[in-house]
Amino acid sequence: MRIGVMVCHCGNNIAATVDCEAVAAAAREFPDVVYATDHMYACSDPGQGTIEKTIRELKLDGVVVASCSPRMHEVTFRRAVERAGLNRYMFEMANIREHVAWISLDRKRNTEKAIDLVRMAVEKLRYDRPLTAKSFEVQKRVLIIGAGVAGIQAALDCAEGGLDVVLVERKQSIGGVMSKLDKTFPTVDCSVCVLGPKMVDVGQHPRITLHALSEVEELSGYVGNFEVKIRKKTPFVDWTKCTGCGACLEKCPSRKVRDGHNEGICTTTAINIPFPQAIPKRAAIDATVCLRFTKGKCGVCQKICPADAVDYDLKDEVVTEKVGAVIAATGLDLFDHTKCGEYGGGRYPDVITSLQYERMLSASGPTAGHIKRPSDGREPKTVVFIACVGSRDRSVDRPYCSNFCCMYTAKQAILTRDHIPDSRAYVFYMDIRATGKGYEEFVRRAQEEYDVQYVRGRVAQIYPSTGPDGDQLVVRGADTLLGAQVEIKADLVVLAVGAESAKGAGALAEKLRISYDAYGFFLESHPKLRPVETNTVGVFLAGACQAPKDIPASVAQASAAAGKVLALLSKDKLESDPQIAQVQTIRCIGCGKCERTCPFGAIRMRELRDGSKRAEVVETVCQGCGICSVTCPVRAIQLAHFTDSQLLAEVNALCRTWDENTES
Amino acid sequence: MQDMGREYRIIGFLCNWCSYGGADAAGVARFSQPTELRIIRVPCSGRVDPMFVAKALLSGADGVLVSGCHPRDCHYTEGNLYARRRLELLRRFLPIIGVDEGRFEYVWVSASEGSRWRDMVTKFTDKIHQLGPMPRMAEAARTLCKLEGMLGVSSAQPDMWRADAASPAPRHDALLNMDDFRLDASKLDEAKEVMDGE
Amino acid sequence: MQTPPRPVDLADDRDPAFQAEVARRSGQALASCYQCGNCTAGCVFTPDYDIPVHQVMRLVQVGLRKRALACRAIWLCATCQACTTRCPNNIDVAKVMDVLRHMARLAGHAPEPNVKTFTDSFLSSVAKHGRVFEAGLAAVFALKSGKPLQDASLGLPMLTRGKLSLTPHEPEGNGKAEVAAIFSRFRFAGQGASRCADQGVSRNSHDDVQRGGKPSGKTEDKR
Amino acid sequence: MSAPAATPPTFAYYPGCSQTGTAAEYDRSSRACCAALGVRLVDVPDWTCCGSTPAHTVDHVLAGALAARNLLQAELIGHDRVTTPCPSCLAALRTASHHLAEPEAEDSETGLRAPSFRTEVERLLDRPAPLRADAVSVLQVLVEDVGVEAIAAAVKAPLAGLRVAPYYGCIMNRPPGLMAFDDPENPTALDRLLAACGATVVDYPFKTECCGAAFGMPRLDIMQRLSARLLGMAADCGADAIVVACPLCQMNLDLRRSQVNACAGKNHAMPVPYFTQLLGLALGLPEDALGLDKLVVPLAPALEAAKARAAEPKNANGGGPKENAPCA
Ligand SMILES: Cc1cc2nc3c(=O)[nH]c(=O)nc-3n(C[C@H](O)[C@H](O)[C@H](O)COP(=O)(O)OP(=O)(O)OC[C@H]3O[C@@H](n4cnc5c(N)ncnc54)[C@H](O)[C@@H]3O)c2cc1C
Ligand SMILES: Cc1cc2nc3c(=O)[nH]c(=O)nc-3n(C[C@H](O)[C@H](O)[C@H](O)COP(=O)(O)OP(=O)(O)OC[C@H]3O[C@@H](n4cnc5c(N)ncnc54)[C@H](O)[C@@H]3O)c2cc1C
Ligand code: SF4
Ligand code: SF4
Ligand code: SF4
Ligand code: SF4
Ligand code: SF4
Ligand code: SF4
Ligand code: SF4
Ligand code: SF4
Repeated sequence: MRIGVMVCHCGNNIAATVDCEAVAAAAREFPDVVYATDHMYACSDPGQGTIEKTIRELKLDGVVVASCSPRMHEVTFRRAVERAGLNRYMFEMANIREHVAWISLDRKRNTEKAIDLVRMAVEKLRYDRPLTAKSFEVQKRVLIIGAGVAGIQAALDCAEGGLDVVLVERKQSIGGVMSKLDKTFPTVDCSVCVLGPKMVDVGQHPRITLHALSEVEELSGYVGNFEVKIRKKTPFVDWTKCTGCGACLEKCPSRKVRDGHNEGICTTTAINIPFPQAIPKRAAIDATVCLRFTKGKCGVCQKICPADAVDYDLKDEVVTEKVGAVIAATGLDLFDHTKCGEYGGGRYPDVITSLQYERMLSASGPTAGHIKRPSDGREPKTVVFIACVGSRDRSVDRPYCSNFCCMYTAKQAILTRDHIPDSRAYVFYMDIRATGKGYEEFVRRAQEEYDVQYVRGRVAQIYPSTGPDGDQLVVRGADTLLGAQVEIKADLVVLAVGAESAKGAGALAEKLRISYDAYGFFLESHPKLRPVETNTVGVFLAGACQAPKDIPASVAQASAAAGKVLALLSKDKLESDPQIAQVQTIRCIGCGKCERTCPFGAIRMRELRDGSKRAEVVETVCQGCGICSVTCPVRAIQLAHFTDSQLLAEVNALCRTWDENTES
Repeated sequence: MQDMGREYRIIGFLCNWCSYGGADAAGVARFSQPTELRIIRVPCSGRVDPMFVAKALLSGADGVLVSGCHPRDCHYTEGNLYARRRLELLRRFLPIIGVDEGRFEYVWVSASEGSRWRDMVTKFTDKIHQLGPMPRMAEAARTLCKLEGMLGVSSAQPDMWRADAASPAPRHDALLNMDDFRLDASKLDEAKEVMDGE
Repeated sequence: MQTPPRPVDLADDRDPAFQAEVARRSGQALASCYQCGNCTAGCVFTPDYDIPVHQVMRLVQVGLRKRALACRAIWLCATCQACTTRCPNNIDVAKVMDVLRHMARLAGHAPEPNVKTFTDSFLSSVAKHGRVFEAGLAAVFALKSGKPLQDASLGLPMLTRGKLSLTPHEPEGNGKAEVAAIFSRFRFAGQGASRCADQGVSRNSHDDVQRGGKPSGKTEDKR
Repeated sequence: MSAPAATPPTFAYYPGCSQTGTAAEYDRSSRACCAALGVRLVDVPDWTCCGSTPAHTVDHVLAGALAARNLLQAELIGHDRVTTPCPSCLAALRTASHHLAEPEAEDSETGLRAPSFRTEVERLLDRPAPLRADAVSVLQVLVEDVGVEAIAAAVKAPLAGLRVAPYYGCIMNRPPGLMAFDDPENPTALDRLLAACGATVVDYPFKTECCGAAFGMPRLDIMQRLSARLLGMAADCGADAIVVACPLCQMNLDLRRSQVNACAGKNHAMPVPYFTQLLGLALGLPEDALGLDKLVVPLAPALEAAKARAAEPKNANGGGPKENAPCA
């Protein structure tokens, strides 16, 4: 075998703490290595060119590149190797950047370690063999989970691109947070005016199947051929009959139900259509508060419904759909401010959340766009906004910045001054994060044109004032620029509560087999280069489910994800990864252990003519985990590219040198 | 922090999806770490054969660390649970072949947990430093031969696919076949306890 | 002679060892303070401070030792724990204030002499009697602070309600001697001990205590 | 009436220095209430000063040793749980016990193991430091070990009509990591206990604001300013009395009332009883067991006014903290 080795400097990234020339020199001594060199940037054009040229000129059978993480550039180099006529699996990488150069400054030890890693890669490569991918049919349909603005945008883009879309939304209507907003920064245009038409498009698009009030129960399969089970929760109303006329809402006697769409600032009925622009505009009964379900009496809605749509016996339904790709767009939830005892912990009615304030500002909201104090309905003259509530706060385990609250606070302060011209608006902030296009200008307008008072400091405490203005709240904070403690008597306090991942995001991620961070936000495949992909091929991300983002960023990512899905499913067939399990039939004793162990059901038992059995791998189903290899008592099933021999070769490569070192 | 004297010989088997990414993240964040650990990338911690670990320890490694995805966060759904079951049994088995069980550790690190990886490596390396070098056992070579015989491969033997794999070498002596332990109900309960503990 | 005013030189005026020392003594991650001002906002003593708490934290971060140790604020902090309870970075701010006070003593600062006198009088009362002898403490403090009449009006109501005991309630057993021994070991501890810097404080601060605590028995009884 | 439990809850009792003098009534009423509610108190033998605030402002090891000696005294008579009425003693004892449990730390600079807090404390004590003993407040014992329901059941003379502002003081619940009792921002233990006694509890926003603590002597001006705020807020809330759980708060708000009033230019005449005194009254204990005569601002007028108010049919809602009602 003829092996070539290239050691990358990565500019100074590696070369600063690893002697790359020495590594290359050492590699020349390894068995089968006929050529070794170092290069400033292996992944650059000249770098790749050198690799290709060397393969051709020296007739190499395999190549090792010692550089960054294979998670970064493995694909790049495999392509280069392939261009030079080698099989792309005759290539190994040694990670001497992330795992060596960047974690220690000890040049001597780093160099030794790099040499070891290259030795391991060479030894493994000596057992590599060419692999070829098989191709398989794909489902030209996409599953989109969550129908906020991101899910809606992705659904429309995919549908326009010619894909069938299965859109799953757990609430009764699509729209997400954006459907609750009044105006949006930085343009201050009406949120529903922008979103509404898109929602209607979703409702009417022939390629989009909408499952509202539904959740994904199970996802199986693999890229190109997923199968998803969707639980459709029963609305106790036959949606094929309901016309959304609203007659039932008028008459329902259970009227004290917390209105989720209005963030609890008003009440609604047990049978309900969340808002006039809802899609689908259908009624649903909340059985936990409906008198018929809780007390066994009533039944008014059934009597009143002109379409005869109410059916108390309707049950949940589980439907199965086949799709080729998945986009997760489950968005965000908000920090629960009742955890903040210093801000009243929910005890003061006039301390509200930013989203409650949006509902109040909204002309279609419960106060018809009039700002009123929840305690007494009075119009507030002094409104205090507090930024970073439940964000950038380690004491509540929310160390991250929620990204858009600075901006919506500026927006809400402006709108406050618009709605009540003789009002005063104060914003307590730590830093203003206004990095989008036109954002900084927007915040400056709030300060300069709208005379919003920005106070740099956190608020330590809110308490009710007593005495003559006894119905106000005293906000006690700091103005760190003044170096002083400050107090303001406020009529209304609005908390810019931080963003959290959607409830149940972690559980969903587990179903989708994607990773999520400590806060439940889904993990992208690479933070810079693969921001919409996940590590599970065929599953993509859009919107605030990946990290808190505002509408423009959510929509951009949604369109990007749609583009990725369209590209993926534009082919009629996909190539499967050939790094899968293979059975060496002659060794197999037909015990069936691998079949029972494989988590994907990728192994079948095949009967031979003599009646004995042998295992067989279904290539398109096998995911390449290698669990079966370890299970097999005779090691008859091996994972290509990660065979026992290859992994042991790596172990041996290390142990042998150690032996030499200690014995010398 | 580091004993500047000798370098210890530590092997890490890391799952490609989680821990390998976590180790990358630790590098990207420039978290300084002990240098001894050499990482072998595997697709899933479920791919780690207890045999690899035993082999590494008997061939001169001072410690072996296996790191996979958090429970329920496995890229392959449940590979890490298989791994846990097998490796937990391996841990109990190690003293039988004369290896201090402290030389082997199994941990969870996700791709976003660079600092957790740093802590894990540092802690494990410290532990190995405390245990000192792996004693060279007279028995080791013999045990090793036996193990290799059972596996049907040895470092000297070429790839089983290419070689004359005509002679199936069933491992009658299933000393290391951890799955067979599952037949033993008492052990199974023990293993379950271990799993539920997390 | 006064040096002419000039900007803070962030390289030369900075004492990085100061931040490290405060961090070590307090066990707090001082670099994580992002100057939100929550501590200042919640501290009821802020109006009395010459430097608000968050700026004290900043002085430590920057390493401006003299300014941090010479300020009055660290003597006026009552350890009410409001700041510690609310710091979004989980910094035990009250402990940092405590540690700065220890270091200020060591450096010989006492910009609030009465506070120091009170503390010293209190501890010498404990050292002497095993428990605080309130009447004696009041008397000693009144004398040393130079405000002998400040609390004179409280004497009568206390006496009539039996709240003022003119003799110390000393522990019944060996306690008094043990406490005295704790104080004397505190004073002489340090030789060969490893936390030498702390021992330095200990020795010095104890000297303060001792100095404050040598009233004649007469003064103590006369109030 | 709560029948004494089979084995009555028993605690080592650490009175604290103030309770032998300026706060003698707190000591007396605490003992009386505990006895009445079946809590057995065994005095920590030969107890000495816990060090209080002055000790920790000088040195943490000194403070630790002074407190640890008392925990040790309790442990030596076989008690791990020490109870004390005074929050300042509580903080000192809990801090010591907390730090004594810490392992040796490594010095990040030198890499050497620094002696643990325990080692250093033991050097000052010249004895082994206590191993387990920890402290809880009498308030916590009454609310958690006896329980509010049991207290309510034992009440014989409800304080109907008495409007009280519960004032916890700054360190009864803070810092939460150390005190591990109740909510640090809006504690309710005292509220619940007083409601069980039949009093009307007002929503008092300054439950945990500092009163000026020990600054009465060295910086009278600061103490005056802060205590005046507390009195003013209680008056604005319509309280008849501020109920306290700390001898220092009581001294500032009651004994030093003339000084505070003089500074504020007010004439607040609101009594400031210890919660154990009110609890004792509700339990029907004799006044002299509670030391009511030791209060500078007398309690009787407030009690009388409350009685009159309770007699009016309208105001019979004697109980439970008010919810959500901004005080007016
Ligand atoms: C008070 C406030 C004001 C704001 N103002 C502005 C502004 O002015 N301008 C701006 O650009 N941005 C603003 N934002 C940010 C904006 O709301 C978000 O950027 C945007 O809503 C993110 O869209 P999304 O689709 O990713 O998530 P979401 O809007 O949260 O939508 C997610 C959807 O997924 C559904 N879902 C969740 N989990 C599941 C599941 N498991 N199964 C099925 N469905 C699920 C949810 O029900 C929801 O419908 C504001 C945010 C707040 C809180
Ligand atoms: C000092 C600095 C540090 C940074 N650090 C980071 C960092 O650490 N992390 C990070 O995420 N981002 C960082 N950035 C930002 C990052 O550089 C940009 O986000 C990124 O480069 C944008 O990529 P682009 O392709 O959009 O634009 P560019 O990189 O600007 O590429 C545009 C290309 O178009 C070519 N071009 C322009 N006009 C024409 C024309 N008329 N016809 C043909 N070609 C044309 C240009 O020559 C150029 O090659 C940093 C930026 C700066 C300035
Ligand atoms: S359920 Fe009936 S009454 Fe209600 S909205 Fe639908 S059609 Fe109208
Ligand atoms: S049956 Fe339920 S939903 Fe229908 S009207 Fe009655 S209470 Fe409302
Ligand atoms: S966006 Fe602004 S308000 Fe929101 S968390 Fe970040 S800094 Fe705080
Ligand atoms: S312009 Fe750059 S440096 Fe300034 S605030 Fe914006 S992102 Fe930060
Ligand atoms: S590698 Fe084996 S266990 Fe894993 S999916 Fe393929 S056949 Fe199944
Ligand atoms: S486990 Fe091995 S021997 Fe058994 S059926 Fe599978 S491949 Fe054959
Ligand atoms: S509260 Fe904490 S983070 Fe904020 S300024 Fe004070 S010490 Fe710094
Ligand atoms: S502990 Fe000191 S600094 Fe902190 S709030 Fe209380 S008095 Fe202020």
